[in-house]
Amino acid sequence: MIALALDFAFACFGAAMLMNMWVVAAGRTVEDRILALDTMVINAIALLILHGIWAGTAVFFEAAMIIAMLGFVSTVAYARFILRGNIIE
Amino acid sequence: MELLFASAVGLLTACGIYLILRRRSFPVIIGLSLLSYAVNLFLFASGRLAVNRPPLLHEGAAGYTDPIPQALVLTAIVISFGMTAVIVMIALSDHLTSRDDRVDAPAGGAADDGVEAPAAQEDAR
Amino acid sequence: MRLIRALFPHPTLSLLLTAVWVAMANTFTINSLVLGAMLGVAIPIFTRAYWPDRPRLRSPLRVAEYAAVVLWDIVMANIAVARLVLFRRNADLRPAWIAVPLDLRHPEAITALAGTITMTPGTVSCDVSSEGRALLVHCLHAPDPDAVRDEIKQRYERRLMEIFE
Amino acid sequence: MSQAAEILIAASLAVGGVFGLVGSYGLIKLPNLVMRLHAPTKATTLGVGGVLIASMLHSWFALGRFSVHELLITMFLFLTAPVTAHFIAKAHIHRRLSARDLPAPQVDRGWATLERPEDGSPDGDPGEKAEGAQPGGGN
Amino acid sequence: MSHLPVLPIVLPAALAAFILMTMRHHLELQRIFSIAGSVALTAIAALLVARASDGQVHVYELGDWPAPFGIALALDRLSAMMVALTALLLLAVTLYAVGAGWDARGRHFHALLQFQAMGVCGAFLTADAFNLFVFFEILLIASYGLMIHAGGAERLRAGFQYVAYNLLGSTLFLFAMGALYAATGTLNMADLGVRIAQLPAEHAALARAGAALLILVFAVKAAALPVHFWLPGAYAAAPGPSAAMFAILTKVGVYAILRMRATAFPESAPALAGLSEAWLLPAALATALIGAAGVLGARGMARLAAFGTIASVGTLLIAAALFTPQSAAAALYYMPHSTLAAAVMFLAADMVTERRGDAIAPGPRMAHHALVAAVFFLGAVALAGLPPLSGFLGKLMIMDAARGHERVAWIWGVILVASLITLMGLARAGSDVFWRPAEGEGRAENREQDEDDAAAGPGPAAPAQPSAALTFVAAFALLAALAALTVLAGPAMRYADAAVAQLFDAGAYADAVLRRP
Amino acid sequence: MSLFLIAALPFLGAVLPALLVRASRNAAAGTAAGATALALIGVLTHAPAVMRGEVPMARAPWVPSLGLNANLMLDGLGLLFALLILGIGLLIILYARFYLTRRDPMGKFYALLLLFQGAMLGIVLSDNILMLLIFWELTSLSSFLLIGYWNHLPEGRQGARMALTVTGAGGLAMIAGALLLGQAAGSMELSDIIARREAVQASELYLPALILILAGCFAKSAQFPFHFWLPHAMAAPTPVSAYLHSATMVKAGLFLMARLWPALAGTDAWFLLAASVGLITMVLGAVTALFKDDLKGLLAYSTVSHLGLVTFLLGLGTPAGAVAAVFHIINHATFKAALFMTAGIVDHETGTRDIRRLGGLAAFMPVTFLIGAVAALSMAGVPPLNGFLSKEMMLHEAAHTAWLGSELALPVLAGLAALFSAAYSFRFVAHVFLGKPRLAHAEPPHDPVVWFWLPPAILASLTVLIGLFPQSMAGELVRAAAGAVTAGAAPEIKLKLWHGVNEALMISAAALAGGAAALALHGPLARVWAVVAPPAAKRAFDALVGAATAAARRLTDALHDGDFGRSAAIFSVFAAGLGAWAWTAGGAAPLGAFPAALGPTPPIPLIGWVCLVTATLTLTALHRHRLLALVLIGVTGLMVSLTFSYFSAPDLALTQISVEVVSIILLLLALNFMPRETPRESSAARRARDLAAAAAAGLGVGAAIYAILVGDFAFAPISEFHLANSKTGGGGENVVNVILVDFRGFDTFGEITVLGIAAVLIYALTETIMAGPVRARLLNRRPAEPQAGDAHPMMMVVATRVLMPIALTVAVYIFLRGHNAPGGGFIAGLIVSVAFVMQYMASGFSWAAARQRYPYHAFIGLGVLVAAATGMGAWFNGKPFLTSDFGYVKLPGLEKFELATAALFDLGVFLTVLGAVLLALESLARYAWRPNIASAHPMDIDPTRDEAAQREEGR
Ligand code: NA
Ligand code: NA
Repeated sequence: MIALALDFAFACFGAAMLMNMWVVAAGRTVEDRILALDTMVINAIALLILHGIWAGTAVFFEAAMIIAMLGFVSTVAYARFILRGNIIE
Repeated sequence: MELLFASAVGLLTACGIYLILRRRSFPVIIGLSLLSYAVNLFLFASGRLAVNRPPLLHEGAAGYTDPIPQALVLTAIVISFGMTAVIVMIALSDHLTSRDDRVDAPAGGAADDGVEAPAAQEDAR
Repeated sequence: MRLIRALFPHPTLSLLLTAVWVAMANTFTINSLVLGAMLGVAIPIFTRAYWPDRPRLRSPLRVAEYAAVVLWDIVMANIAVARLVLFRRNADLRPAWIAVPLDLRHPEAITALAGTITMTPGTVSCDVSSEGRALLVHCLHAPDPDAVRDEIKQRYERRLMEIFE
Repeated sequence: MSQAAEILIAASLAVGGVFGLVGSYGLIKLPNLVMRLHAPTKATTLGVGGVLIASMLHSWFALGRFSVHELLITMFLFLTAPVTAHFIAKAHIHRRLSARDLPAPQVDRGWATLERPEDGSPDGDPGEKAEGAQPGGGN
Repeated sequence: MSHLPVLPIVLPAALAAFILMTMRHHLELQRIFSIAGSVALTAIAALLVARASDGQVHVYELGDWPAPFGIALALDRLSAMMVALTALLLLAVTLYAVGAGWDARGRHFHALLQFQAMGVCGAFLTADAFNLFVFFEILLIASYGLMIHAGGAERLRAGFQYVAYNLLGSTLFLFAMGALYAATGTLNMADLGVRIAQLPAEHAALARAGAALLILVFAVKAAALPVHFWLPGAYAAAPGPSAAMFAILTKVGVYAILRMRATAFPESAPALAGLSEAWLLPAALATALIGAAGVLGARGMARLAAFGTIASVGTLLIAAALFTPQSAAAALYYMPHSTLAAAVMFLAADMVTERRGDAIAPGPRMAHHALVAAVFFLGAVALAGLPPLSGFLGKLMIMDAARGHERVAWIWGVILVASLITLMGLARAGSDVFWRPAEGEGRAENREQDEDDAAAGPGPAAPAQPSAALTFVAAFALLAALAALTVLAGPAMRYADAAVAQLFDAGAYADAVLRRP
Repeated sequence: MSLFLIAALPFLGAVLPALLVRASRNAAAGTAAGATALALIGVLTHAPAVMRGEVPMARAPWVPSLGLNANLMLDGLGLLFALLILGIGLLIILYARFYLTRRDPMGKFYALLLLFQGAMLGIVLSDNILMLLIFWELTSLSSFLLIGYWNHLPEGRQGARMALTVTGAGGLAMIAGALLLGQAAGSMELSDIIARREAVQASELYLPALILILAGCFAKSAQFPFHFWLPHAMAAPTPVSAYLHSATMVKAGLFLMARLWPALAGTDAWFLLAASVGLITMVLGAVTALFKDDLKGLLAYSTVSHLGLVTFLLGLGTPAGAVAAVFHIINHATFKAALFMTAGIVDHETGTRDIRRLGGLAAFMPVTFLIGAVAALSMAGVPPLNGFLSKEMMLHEAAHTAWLGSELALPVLAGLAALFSAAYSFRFVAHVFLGKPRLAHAEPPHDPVVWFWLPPAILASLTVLIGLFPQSMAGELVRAAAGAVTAGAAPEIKLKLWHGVNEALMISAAALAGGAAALALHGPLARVWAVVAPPAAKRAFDALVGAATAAARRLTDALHDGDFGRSAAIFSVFAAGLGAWAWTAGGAAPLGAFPAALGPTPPIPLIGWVCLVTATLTLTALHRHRLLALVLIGVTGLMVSLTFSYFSAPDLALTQISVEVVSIILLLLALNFMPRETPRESSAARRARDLAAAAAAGLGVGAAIYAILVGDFAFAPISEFHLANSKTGGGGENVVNVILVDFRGFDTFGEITVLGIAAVLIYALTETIMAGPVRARLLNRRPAEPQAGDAHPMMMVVATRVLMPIALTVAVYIFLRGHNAPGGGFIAGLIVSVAFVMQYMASGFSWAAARQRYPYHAFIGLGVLVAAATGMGAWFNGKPFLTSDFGYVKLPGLEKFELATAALFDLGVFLTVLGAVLLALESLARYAWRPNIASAHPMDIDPTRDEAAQREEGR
């Protein structure tokens, strides 16, 4: 049952990833693409954790945590760039 | 899977090279970044790929993937990060100094003042 | 007293960091607790300059209550919004901008409110006003925007006022 | 592992998957950026949340390993997601909206993003502290 | 336990770090420490040469891990000689930079110079192929800093190209490294050699491609055709002393070719037979010719020196391509010559540029700068490979070594024709720069014009010259080294022969590095 | 006196005048003369022995492996030349002291002259052909400087370059020839080569060696078709011409022909080449000389002609010819040097060398006239002067030799040359000294001081003495020299004035008469000559050099035109091609069966692949939109990091993510100052080219990695050792980290150095840029696009206040755990850096940096030093650099801790990374810095602050 649910979750987040990719590649505005990238990062975290469950290991935790902690910095940087040009004025 | 990996690395290389051949510093830098992804993956794969075999020693492990390429890639990533920072700064400084971000040097590259001449021309004076 | 303040510029933060450390170590051992506590003391001292004014948390109990409310709302709102996204045609959605005037004054408090608004699906806090006395919130589907504003003020801001001010 | 634990884990996974998918689907489906901005919140909250809970439960019940560090990821997401949404919204407002598109804040003269500073910071008093704080001076 | 082999790496690194940490704002202190460090490095190098002269390969296992698992340094005659050359050049360049005031035109010149020395010495000493990559990167990134030192539009543009091109080179290095590791599962050069020699046929293709590409990377560093394009612009735009220091960088490439071909890619291995020479020799010949043509066609002094460097590297590469014991010995003799001669030429170019601008065109006459003229003339003699300086002997040796090669006519022809073209170019430049008066020289408005140019242009005018004497000391020290190389050609050649015998004895190298009984 | 000392004396003498640049003219001349005289005495001490047939030697090995040795010998030929070089040198030194004016730097002149003298002496004393080559080239170099002595004159510069080019080219041919000859003879020693005639001439290398050596000799001795440089070398000061271009340098080619005569002469090839070229040169030079109006031009062509004569004699390959050649070398040296000096005196006194403007000088300058007349008549071959004797010998040989199958050709042509020789010699006397004076002088010219005319007078008297008493004056010397040239085959000769009436005498008489007639008809003949004269070789040479220079410039400029794209494309294609060639050249390149190692592809990697490929392709297609490119590269980076994760490389994934963030920050910071769009500026053809190059590289890399993945290691990889020893030897479970900080810690040491250098470089660059004009431009810069309000939003500031301490905690964790779990100093450093970046983004750089207590430089320096010191710590244990140690510590109340020196090393890594990233960012931030962006507050909008302000106001 867990295996099935795992496959289901993989499928969901995988499909989500593809949808994100679609928006990143063909989004109408840069803000859309940034948003999609940010979502993609979140989906990636989910995939990493799922992979950890599947493999029965915690070695992916650090990667997921770092993505969660640092991923937003680049998103903010993109947005700040649009807002101000200079991102660390 | 091998084909997927190989085609991705090949594509990264090709796109990297294509961007490097553009005439402005910014795409060149982006191209170099793509190229460094490609080479990192290449070097990484030189130890062959394995799923769920991280080289973290623990009891009952089914096996470990080759840790050497990982260490090499880590070194390579760090170095290429330093290099990227440097080339970004040089490109920026160049842009600020010469007010354009072209990659190509002005024709000749050398001081073009005073085309002088071989003996024959001098003689003509 | 001054010594204590110098050692614990942000006591709550110190606790948080200790907890983070223990969670990260993922084992509740003496070692991790001691080390976590050491960091909980050291790091706030090290970063004190970047967090100059100390917000006071009035009541830890209220914090827990607030967290529970928010978590519940998140679950509920998630379901509601998922239904909106999945089953309602875009044309039937009634998005709205609302301005939420603030009684909160502390940046930490305002941020907590804005964060709460965003994390509960259906509303996103998009901007603050020029003097920081109002939040600009976007609602995905708000046939009655004023009700949303009032609920925000009632449900979240009021609780935060109690925690922070 | 008990049947209940298995069901719990599977359910968490399923819930996580569904909300993750809905979040990204919304990103495609919804008609404009501010509306799309609502979608990913689901992925960050219940989507990832479900997976993290599943992971914790799986550690406890399937692997017999105490694990709470997944909570940290949730904490980070809760800390950062509002900020990113805020910034993306601000970028959108800056790029594509004007004061007419938005309700007036009433208590203040306008929205911060739309305040067009003459030059740089709206924060008045230039110069005076500036010299002392020039970066690189001390290095 | 003697730690001598690691000192040429650790000393400059620690010194540079120390300079960064404690004397960022004290140029005088930096100068003192930098010069002292260079002197110390020279002394260490002398000890290394003495140590290496016993004919043993001295292995230093870093971290006390045996090769090939850990990284080992290997000191033999060849590496000792190259370190000594580096130290000598570093000392002269440091003195020149101080004398000419170049170190005051930007920040951190001395730290970068020391880092450069660290990278170069490391490249010469390491016995590990990936560690070689790391040292390549160190020497490269230091050279980026030295190249763009003092800024200016032309320099920065050239700098960008230099960095970008070398990043391509570094990338190729990693590709090649990956292929080699994938084929052999090792990184140590000696171990690579041992394994490649036993490589089963089905793995040969990968090893061949890796080996060929790695040699290509070294050819890039050496500036061989058609991957030399990075050099002229970069070296010409670099500050004089930086360019002079860079004279050793191309030699790192040649060194690596020699070392790798002898140690890691033995021609005796069936997989690699005839692999390198097939393309390296034509490339070397073309390099010599294009370098010579560049000298003849150069419009500026710095570019002249840059193409002169290419020409001499081409000649050197011919010897490296032939790769017989005799040709390798000739290469080892020609190597210091080529380095020092190119360095002198860059210093001469800088001296001229500081006084009358870079252009090889009528300008203020240099007739009264007899010392500058002497530096240029002697440098030109060296670079063109004319007697009495060592270049002539080196070329003779290389030609002598090419006897019996099936393409001897090509080799001799190219060496001689390239010499002639170089000679013509240098004579033209020398007579135009030092002899030929400007049109209407002496007219007042002309002089004003010059002053305006000087004020507007980058570089020359700005700082006062602290000590012209020091610049001449540096230049003449290099020339004296060239003279010594000539007079002591006999002992030098004996050393080179011994070094080559050691280099070609891959078995002994592997025995020492891999601790084989 | 040792031959070494003799050879060294001129060089020592060259140093002294060079050092005496500022000393008096007499001092310079005196030292030069002293050195020369000393050397001359040295040579003379050996003369008796040499005359006896002994060959004094001095030998010293130099580069034995090359066959190059500093071996000197003094045989008859060497003695003859040494005497000429030093004897005439002495006269020239005296002459030049009065010839040069006060404006000419005397010290430099004598230094160069002695340098040349030394080189020349070296040639004639060498017993080693490579040694000879060295001196040979040295004469070219020193003569370049001497000809260009008056370098303010264009003629001087051009003449010098032409001479250098021609003789230099000849010298290079000589190098090849000498090497071949040495190979054929099996020795580089001249004495050996001479002794191995049969071996040399039998060798297949003989002909190429002969051609190359003769080419060198002809170029040096101004033989047709290389003769044209000599007249242009007349731009040199006259003492130089008199020395180099009559007595010494131009004779070097003849010397070498004579030197190698025993080994090379006597074959048809030798005869055909040398005799023919000599003959042609002799005639051509003589004819041309007659029509030169420049006094030195006339002498130059006459020299060409006489050199041709000697070449012709040597080319005959007969002992008698060799004797005549040797004798004529002596005679020519005496009369020609005298003539040059005379011409110099005339020039010096009248201010012109144009024969058309001269005339009747005999009346004003009787001594000069006498000297000139005697020397010129000797040159004309008028008895009883010495020129007559050797010319007779030449004519005699010509009359008895067939050439190109004709018995008559040689006597006729030789006679013709003699005729013109007589004609121009007569002209030298008649048109300069006789006839009416043509120059209107304010002050009539007069004979110079005695020291000035003494040198030519001595030489002129020698022509008389040798002519009258040939055997006693020169007989022994000629015998000895000829004996050396012919290797003892010279006939027993007796030089005498009168040989009776023979063909030679008849031809000679006819030539003299014809010469007188030709002079009488000079005017009409000159008009004819103007029409039929062969084109000036100089023009062809100039055109050639000019074309070569232009071509070289065009080629190199076109190739090195700063087009980065092209050079990079060439690199890519060449690398791909080389790799493919190397791959296939070995024949077998099996790819193996289709793989199953990794099994069938699960969907998740496929999705990752789709994302990676889509992002990369989209990025490439849309790269002009730069911000978008950065967003897309973020996706690519994320996918790469997920790839690392998937394939069991958690450390790589962590590193990749952290580096990605910092890189994007860096690029965004830079993009702020750059155009937001890349213009469309590549032609379709260029894009196609670039696509092709890209495809080549991509295919190559893809194929290689595919081959790698489907194959396996041929040998067990070294990493088995690392896996086995990581825990026991390195004390860590994370093998990658143990490799980084222990097994291969030296790589890491280098890697952090790179990072440190990068930051230092960036800092230095920024300092430089900000010290220049860019600073003002930046300060006046307006934002590229309108800026939004609220530069430091409250939410970000507050989030950072919480996140930064947590991030530091995480960094500590990652750092400490790195040895056993994914992480380590590098990633920790990056996390802390990003934490600071967060802070900078939140509250602005100025605000944050003002709270930063430690200079980043110190971090970098400290990091490298800590790493180095950790490495050196092992020295005190008697272990190599970077040897690690670890142990477990138990503190009361706590579980055991592991302490490893590797952690200290990792701390160095951490510090360097942190310092480097922050220094780089700080430097970038300096570009953006303007006085008004510094903020006093962490956030722009803060209601509490406003309320506090209002309270303040209200009070
Ligand atoms: Na929300
Ligand atoms: Na330069």
